[in-house]
Amino acid sequence: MAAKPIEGEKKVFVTGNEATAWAALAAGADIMYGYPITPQNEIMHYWTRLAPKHGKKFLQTEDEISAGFTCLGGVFSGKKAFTATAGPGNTLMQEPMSMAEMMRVPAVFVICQRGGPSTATVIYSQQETTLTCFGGNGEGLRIVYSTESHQELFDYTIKAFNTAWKYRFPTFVLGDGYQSKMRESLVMYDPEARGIEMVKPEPIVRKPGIPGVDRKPIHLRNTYNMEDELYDAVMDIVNDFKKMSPEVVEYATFDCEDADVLILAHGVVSRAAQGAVKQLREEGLKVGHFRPITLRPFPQEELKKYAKKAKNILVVESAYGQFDKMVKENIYGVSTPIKQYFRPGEGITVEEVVQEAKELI
Amino acid sequence: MSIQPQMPKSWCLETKPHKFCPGCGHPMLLKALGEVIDEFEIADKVVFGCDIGCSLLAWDFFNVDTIQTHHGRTTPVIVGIKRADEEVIGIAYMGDGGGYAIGSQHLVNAAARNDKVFVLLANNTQYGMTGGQMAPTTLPGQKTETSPYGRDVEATGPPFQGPEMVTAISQEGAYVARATVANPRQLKKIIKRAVENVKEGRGFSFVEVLSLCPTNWRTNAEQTWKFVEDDMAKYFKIGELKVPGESKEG
Amino acid sequence: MDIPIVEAYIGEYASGKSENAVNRALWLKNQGRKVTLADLDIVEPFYTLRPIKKKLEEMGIEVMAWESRKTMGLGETGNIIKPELRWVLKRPGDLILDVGYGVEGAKTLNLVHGAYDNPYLKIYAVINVSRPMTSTVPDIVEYIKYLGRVDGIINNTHLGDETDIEVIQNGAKIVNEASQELKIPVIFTSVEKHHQDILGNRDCAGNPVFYIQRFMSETFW
Amino acid sequence: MANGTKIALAGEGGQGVQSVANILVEAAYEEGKEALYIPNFGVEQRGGVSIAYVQISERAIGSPKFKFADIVIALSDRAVRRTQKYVNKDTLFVYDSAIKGIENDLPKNAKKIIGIPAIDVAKEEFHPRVFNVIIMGAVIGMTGVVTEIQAKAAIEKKLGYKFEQDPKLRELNFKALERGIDLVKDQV
Repeated sequence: MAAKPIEGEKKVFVTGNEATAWAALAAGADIMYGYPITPQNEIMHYWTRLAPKHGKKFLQTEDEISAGFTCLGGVFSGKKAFTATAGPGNTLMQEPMSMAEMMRVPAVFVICQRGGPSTATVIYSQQETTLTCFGGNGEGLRIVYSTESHQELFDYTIKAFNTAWKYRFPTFVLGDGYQSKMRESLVMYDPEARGIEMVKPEPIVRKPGIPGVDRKPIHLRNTYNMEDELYDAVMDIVNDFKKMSPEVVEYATFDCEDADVLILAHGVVSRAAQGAVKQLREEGLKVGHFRPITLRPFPQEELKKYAKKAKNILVVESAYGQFDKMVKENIYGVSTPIKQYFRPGEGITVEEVVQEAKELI
Repeated sequence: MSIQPQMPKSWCLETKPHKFCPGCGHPMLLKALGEVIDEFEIADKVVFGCDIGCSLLAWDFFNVDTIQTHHGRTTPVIVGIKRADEEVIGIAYMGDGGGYAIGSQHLVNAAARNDKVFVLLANNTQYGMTGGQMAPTTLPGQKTETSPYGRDVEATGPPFQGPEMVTAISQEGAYVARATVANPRQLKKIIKRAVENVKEGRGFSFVEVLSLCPTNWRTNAEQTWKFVEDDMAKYFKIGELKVPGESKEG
Repeated sequence: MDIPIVEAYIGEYASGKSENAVNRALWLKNQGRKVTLADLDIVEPFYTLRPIKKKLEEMGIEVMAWESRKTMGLGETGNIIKPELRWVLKRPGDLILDVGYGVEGAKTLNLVHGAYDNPYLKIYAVINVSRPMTSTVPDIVEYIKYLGRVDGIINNTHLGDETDIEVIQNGAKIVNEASQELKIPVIFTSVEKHHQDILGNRDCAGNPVFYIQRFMSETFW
Repeated sequence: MANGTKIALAGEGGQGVQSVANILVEAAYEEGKEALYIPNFGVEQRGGVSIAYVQISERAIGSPKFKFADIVIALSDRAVRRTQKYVNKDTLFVYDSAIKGIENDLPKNAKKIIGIPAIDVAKEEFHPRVFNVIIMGAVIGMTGVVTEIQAKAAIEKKLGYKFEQDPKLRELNFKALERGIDLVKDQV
């Protein structure tokens, strides 16, 4: 058994799924639960190849419902547990995800968005944004990181385990089929060697001692009897979520300060927006780009600040308005006109964003 | 009520008297389980999971760490715990709806994988907690809220044979049996063997227990026992179906 | 001690069983009698007496029902009956049983120890002609036969706030015809208090009118 | 090269376009360049047109998808039709001259259209299986995205285990690569 999955740092050229599996290892994940679905499969493939060498475990379940619930079981026993899914699998997994939300189970979910609705394509989309942020019968009390590159898949998968266990919210890495399947370079590292403090997991059931003798038995539930009782339970979670938000929120800005046109995009689409900003700035046009990295919680104040200053906003996404809705909710009160460029289930290129942005100048 | 002397040590006194209906089969079953937990002295190793349905009323029943899950999802939660922590004695407690309908895929696959957990299922021929609807185990002709003219097997199939199915798909090392609350001594013996089987790490354990629901059967005491002993026994054969390397308890 | 009044109210979903049971219990109480009101509705109990238990107790009726707060998991509606209910007939005084609906009808009374041996027990079927399942004479006849033992019929025909005298009288007529066919008497027609001035003491079929106050509109939470 | 080279490689499933793309980006990465490769997988993975999108650059690469390619290489009739949308006035459009019935489907707006006899060369001079290595040579020859030496090293890395069993294979592959470079020598 190797001492550490990754010693020091190394530059590699791999697929995103590979990067995610390595990141889970580097984060000290103990067990993965999963069910095959494209484009997520290689996370399991790499994990099952790597895990036994490091004393880690894997369980292939009968469906995504089970993958989610077994994953929660792993967390209950105090292990860093995760699962990964996509599309229809994400739909099925909402049930365990909502239990995680209610019971504050710090499970980590990696989502590799594919086309939707229904079976659709196995390729790519940003159509699981609403589902991942607000799925299930609940309030979206989840932490969602929307990544744009392999480096981020690696960084934020590690971070997801820490955030989850620190704040006890289910935490999501929202990637997509492009990121899963493409190859590009990144630097893998041992997070501790970089000075990243790794949050230790702890058992949620089976704490030391004999229940009823040395300590009280742990009785966990997600069922409530009364409206007011549930209200209190939910508001406790809401308040914790609000309290945590300023510490967790992340975003990136590109030439936003003096931007007349503010391009809004998340995930891999942000790369097209960044490319467009670069090109348009070279042409002397005042275009900027704001990218929320956490979609839950959302960097509301920060976005509002730039949205107010801009003369026009351009929302770009590979879905039909899922991100747009989120933007509107979060900049409520800002009167800057919004133009949309929606390509549900289709990749977006720099050229397209440039063209759309130019129409606003 | 002075039932205290009879209560197993592993029962949580603070939550007694329990909330099950008078005449319900669940407490009888949970008493047998409690006694087995006592006798093996495993309260600190057990993680007890309960389903939605009347089984969820057991969420604070024991002096044992307990997780109340979603309908049908107790098996995967307990399997997940067991896979992450091999020392756990995982017990998934559910009704016939949770085990044979909404959670059947989990039962089938946990059995097929020979997960070393104990699935304990109370069969009372209907959905008790939602108001007495038809379940996979409802007897032919039995009236329920969703089979108001009696279960029509042509349209809805015959009573589900759970242990028989698990026997067919389970692996070497699995323990499978059907018990009844009408025979408490045998019930306890069977639960004990099922717990021992997972405790020893031999394999999957599955026990279906014929239970009582006078509330939804609308039966008095005499009719209740007659229903379980005569009517249910006609369709559900009591005894051990699979025992790792040993003779069966008939 | 005089003869106790023991009445069980059964009937179709939302026929008005609980409403009548509550009003009957209050009426008996106002006659200076000791009354216990017992919740035997085990199909949809979350929508019956539980939420108004406290209020009724303040009005002097003993209510035997779970309090929602004490019934973990009954968010799944839950039809757990209280253990004391089994022995409710042992209590002194009058007893009004709110049985609720369900395919087994009056069979639910099996759950009350000694119910069928009790010489005072009357089982009343509550009928609202405005409900689709019991809107015609043949429907009512078939439905009441299906319930098992029924000792009397209560005409509770109404349309909520839209109830007018015509609705009530039409119900009385239909229920009366069904009653004759079944050879089961109509015990009374129940009507909301504010119709009293127009309707008087008898409906068009000659049945006594029992004036009630609506409580159950408060029970939907 | 400052803004990077965008390549769309398209062929029938089994023609090996994805492995060409894979070796190419591997070589670029080893050379210290930024490389990004995204296959179009999915239903077309089996029995359909297979497209590989490759970007190689000195600088960090943006969106994995691009609208227009600097070079399109189409290796079947369907691939020729399918890849037209990636062509603009700056695109070199390369196709195999053995493909029949596509004369009217070749793009009209490309910077240059180049037919190369890779299929025939593979069959006649080498072995049909090294067809894709010839293509790889052609790509390198036209773009210079990686050096010949680096390309060979990448091939060695990928197929080295086979070469060990049969050293003649190494020579076959390397010759095929050189021949591919040669095929486009005077075309650009």
